Amino acid sequence: MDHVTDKLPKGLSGLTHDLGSDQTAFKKVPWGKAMMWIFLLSDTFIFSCFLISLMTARASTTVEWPNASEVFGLNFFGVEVPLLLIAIMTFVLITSSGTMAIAVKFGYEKKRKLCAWFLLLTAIGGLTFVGMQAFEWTKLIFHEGIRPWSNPFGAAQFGSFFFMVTGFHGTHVSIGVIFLFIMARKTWRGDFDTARRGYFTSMKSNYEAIEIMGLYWHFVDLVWVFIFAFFYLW
Amino acid sequence: MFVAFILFLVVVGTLVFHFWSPYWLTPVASNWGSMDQTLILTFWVTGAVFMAVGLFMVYCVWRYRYQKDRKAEYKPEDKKLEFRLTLLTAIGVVALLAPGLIVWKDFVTVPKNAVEVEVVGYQWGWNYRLPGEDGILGKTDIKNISDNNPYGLDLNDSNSKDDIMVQDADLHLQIDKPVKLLLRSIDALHNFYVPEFRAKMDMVPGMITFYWLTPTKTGEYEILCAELCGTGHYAMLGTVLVEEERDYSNWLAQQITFENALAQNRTILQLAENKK
Amino acid sequence: MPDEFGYKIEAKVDMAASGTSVPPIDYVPVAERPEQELYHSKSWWTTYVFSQDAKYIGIQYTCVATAIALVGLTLSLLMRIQLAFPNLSLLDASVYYQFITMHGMIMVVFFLTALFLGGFGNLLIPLMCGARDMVFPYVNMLSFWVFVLAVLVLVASFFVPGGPTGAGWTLYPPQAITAGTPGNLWGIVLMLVSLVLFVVGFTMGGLNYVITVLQARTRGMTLMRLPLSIWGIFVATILALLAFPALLVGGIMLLLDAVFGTSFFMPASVSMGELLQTEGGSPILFQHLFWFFGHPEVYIVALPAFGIVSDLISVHARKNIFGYRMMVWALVIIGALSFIVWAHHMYVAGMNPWFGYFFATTTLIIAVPTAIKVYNWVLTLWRGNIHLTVPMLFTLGFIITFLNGGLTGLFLGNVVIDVPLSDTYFVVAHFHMVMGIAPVLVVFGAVYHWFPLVTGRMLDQGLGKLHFWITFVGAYMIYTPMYYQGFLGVPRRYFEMYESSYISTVGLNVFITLSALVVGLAQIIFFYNVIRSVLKGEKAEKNPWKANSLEWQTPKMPPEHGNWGEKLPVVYRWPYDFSVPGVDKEHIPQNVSPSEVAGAKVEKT
Amino acid sequence: MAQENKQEVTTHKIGVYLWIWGLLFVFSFFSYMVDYLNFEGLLRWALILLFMFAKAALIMAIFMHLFWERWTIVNVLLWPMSFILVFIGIMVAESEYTFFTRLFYFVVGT
Repeated sequence: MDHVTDKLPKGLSGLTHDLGSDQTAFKKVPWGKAMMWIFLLSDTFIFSCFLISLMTARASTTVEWPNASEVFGLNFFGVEVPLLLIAIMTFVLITSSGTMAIAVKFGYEKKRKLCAWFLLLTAIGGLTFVGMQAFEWTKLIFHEGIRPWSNPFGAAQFGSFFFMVTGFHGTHVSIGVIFLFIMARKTWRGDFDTARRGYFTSMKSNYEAIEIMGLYWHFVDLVWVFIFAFFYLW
Repeated sequence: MFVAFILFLVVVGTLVFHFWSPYWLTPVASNWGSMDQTLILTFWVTGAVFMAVGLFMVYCVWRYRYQKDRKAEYKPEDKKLEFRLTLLTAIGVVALLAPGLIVWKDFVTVPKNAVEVEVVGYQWGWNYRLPGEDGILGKTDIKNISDNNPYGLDLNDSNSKDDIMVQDADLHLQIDKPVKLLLRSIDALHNFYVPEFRAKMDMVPGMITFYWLTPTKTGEYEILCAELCGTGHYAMLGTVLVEEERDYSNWLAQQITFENALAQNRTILQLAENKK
Repeated sequence: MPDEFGYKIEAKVDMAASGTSVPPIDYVPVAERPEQELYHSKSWWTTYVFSQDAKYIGIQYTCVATAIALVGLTLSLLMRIQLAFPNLSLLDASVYYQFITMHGMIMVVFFLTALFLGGFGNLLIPLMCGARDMVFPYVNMLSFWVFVLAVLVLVASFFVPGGPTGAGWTLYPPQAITAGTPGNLWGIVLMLVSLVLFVVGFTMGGLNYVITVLQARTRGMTLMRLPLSIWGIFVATILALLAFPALLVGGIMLLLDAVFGTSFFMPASVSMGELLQTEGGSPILFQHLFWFFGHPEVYIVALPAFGIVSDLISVHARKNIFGYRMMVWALVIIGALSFIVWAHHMYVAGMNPWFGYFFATTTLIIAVPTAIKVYNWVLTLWRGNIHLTVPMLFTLGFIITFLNGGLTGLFLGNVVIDVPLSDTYFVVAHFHMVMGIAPVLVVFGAVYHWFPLVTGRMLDQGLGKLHFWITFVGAYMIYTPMYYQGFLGVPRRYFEMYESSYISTVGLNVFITLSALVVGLAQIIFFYNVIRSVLKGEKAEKNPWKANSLEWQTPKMPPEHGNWGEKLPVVYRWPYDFSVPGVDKEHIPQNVSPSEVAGAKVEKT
Repeated sequence: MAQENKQEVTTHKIGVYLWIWGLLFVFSFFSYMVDYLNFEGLLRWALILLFMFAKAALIMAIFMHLFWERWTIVNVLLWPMSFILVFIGIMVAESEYTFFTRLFYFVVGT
């Protein structure tokens, strides 16, 4: 069967060939991965709508918009450093994305234990991120007096969008962390090597699951890139 | 046979209903007769397409109804025919769109000599405000609204002093004088709609929308709210009276300005003092 | 190289070359992936309730959607009675607005979307693509149950204090969540929660439909050999996956406004004489989000109907669909354009006036591919051999209705004509014609067509014809007069029918209501027919309509779990080989190899 | 079966990931510095968007393996983004319109 997929034309002629062919439109892409990609496409529209709403609210309000880099500043040994916590959170999330990419690589190479370790690392990175976000929320709510419906710094929508957008992203991260732990356990137990059947779906486990997990996790990182630019840096 | 006949009746019946029934556009009472012309152009073009395609279908149903020994034609596509139909449709669409866009340009371009009139929508009724002698409407803020200041006028804005308040569902307009209606809502969405004027626009709380028109016929016209605004939506009615200049001036002379209203009402002055 | 089924295989990679001409020998493409592992249920619960078989899920979706549609239908009849006979005082204003809202939302989202994509999608996609099941049966099952939950939450809003929301199905803030609207406390919250659940449930199903079409077709089944039904459902599903996010986001933000008092859509405003604590939000933003979902939603309902009609018309006219390629491209182009026309619902919403030019232009451009579809349906009848079966009657009814509703769309898309007509009964008539009656006629046609496939029995044709004539002519008589009410300027969403000072529409109004009652009651014929036929209908022969598409070619009818028995079918041709010259058989199913019909002078495979 | 022929395509030297990882750090640091050094106006926006898209492109191309995927999936994923672009463009114009009517009638006055 190898010769079929190897000789596929590449580039633009590959595009027309794939769409004109039978059976699959995405050659060599397993079902689960295709599904995750399409889901992420849909999810992209969700986050885009959130960010477009943020842009509209911000550009159409006549009340002053709070300066994010001051609001999210952190007092670090007596020095006010703007956006420090956010910067650290960004680094943590990128790090976890890196470990995830490596976990996927080991998954393909069927290095069971290495893969599990890196998945665990990724999960811990995600957990750290969520923890820092929780810290940030409590700080804003209890020390800065920011509420979803109002805040002392300016436009009420600032707080509304902050809690909604980071909350929605944080939910994505949390769900990801839960699945990362599950994946790490499954990998460690060797489910993917023995094709053990899933508890709910009763379908055979497969290392593809790790790559699908990876896609989701990188997407969460990707969204953060945009939130970082549009919410914190604007 | 039966099927084709009934379908034929349905298609032709649509046309018959149009001519037979008395229901049609109300006589236009503003400068937006051009909207009617565009509408009627579209009506006849689309009507012709409806008749043509409908009758063609009926013909096919009758002519090619099932016969045991007939074999249908095998013809997957006909590039030339498809191209022609596409082109024809495209031309038709352009012919409908172009006049529409030209009229739309008129609609969004307010003439310089238009008088501003503010319409305030609330749940569920209408108020109006005229700019007074200076021709400028004072600025407003929802937060200023109180029993004494139902419009939420800014007491510190000198333009608002001579604004004429019409706290009544009736609006008087002078014939042949272009007006720019500034639409403001204090609670929900509303829509200031007078069927005979043709034009309409939503009133959105938190911003001001507008449209303009020139009344061309004297008379009384009903104002309707055309955007669902709550339980009383259907009862949010009013009247526009289009009058000759003399009648209009008489009416205008009876209205009170914001300053007069202030003088009559001490409490509101007190409020203004406190605010300073 | 023999494959796992022992087919004769010619390993030939470049398919493009063989696409246009008939290869001399039966060419079977190489299988690209292993057989789908089937889920087998073990208990009664997992067989009939939590079923993972797409066919069952499709039937479950259809039943739930139909049940909720009956609620929607009843609401509409009650509203019509109130409008025509106000003296009866059947409803009061707030109840009327609640009914309007629930009727709209139920019919658009919970009935038509769920029925076409969840119902027909599940039933037809695996069968027509030649798959054994959807690609993720478990997720598919979850999708249905989340949908059920969404429906239950929606229905629950009838029983909470204050009743369901009366904000209109568009749910425009601020009034959706302020005191002047019925159901502004519990009703709107339940409505939004229900919508969010629907989106979540739908996404699970939608991913299944898309991936099954893209990645799980059988051998030989290229995209350009798919029946147009599948194309319609497929494009609609993609639209849904990209459009529902906007609804989800708008819904979440409105929910936060309602529950937490945030000001996303709430400007400083007054409610019942009290100044609200909100400030700076933009109601128009919600409208943009809503219609960024709402316009594609129209096509989510319409495109599957387009597709199914194309198949019905071809099968029952015994003629290939005219201009298949054009039909496919038209579906795709309509789908793509539907994302950049949304603000034509907002011409008089107070948005930036310059948008009128952009959105009027894009909107009228959609008319071109849509018109082509209509031409092609009618041209399919030309020189056909038309069996006036019940599905065909519904198809003909659809064409008239859609033509009528589609052409009146040109009025509303053209920005200046929309100014006098928007928010009048013209709009009501237009959208009911184009996305109410037209798709429902297709639903009926499809039910009459595929009923034997599901139950193995035929529906009664006589009752079907009676049902068709009352429904079609009656519906036409409901909505055609409404256009004229719209011309007069009668506004929609009025609890009391506004009377023009020039011409009274009272008579017309009573006429409309009487037609509506007749049409509403006529549906009893349909349900009687269905129930009677399920129990003791005439047994259907295999492939009773002599169709070509794969769903009729299963070894057993109704198809069993796994659909295809031992071997998956191999597809050699498009599904429209009717009356092929040089062949005695009137129709050639998709899985008939070229060598079996050697004499065929086929122009297209 | 599916794994075997994928192995050669999607398995890469670990160095690739470490490189990208490093680059993401650097870009993040740069975009942070844009804020820290208080760049304003067009320059700020140009830089923020530049780094944002650079990071997004790296994550999608390398971490999410799009660089090694076939064109079909890349096109299917990226073309729908044009709807988002239209939406953004329209909403920019819309919010400016709203802003100016508010400014004009409620804040500054005519």
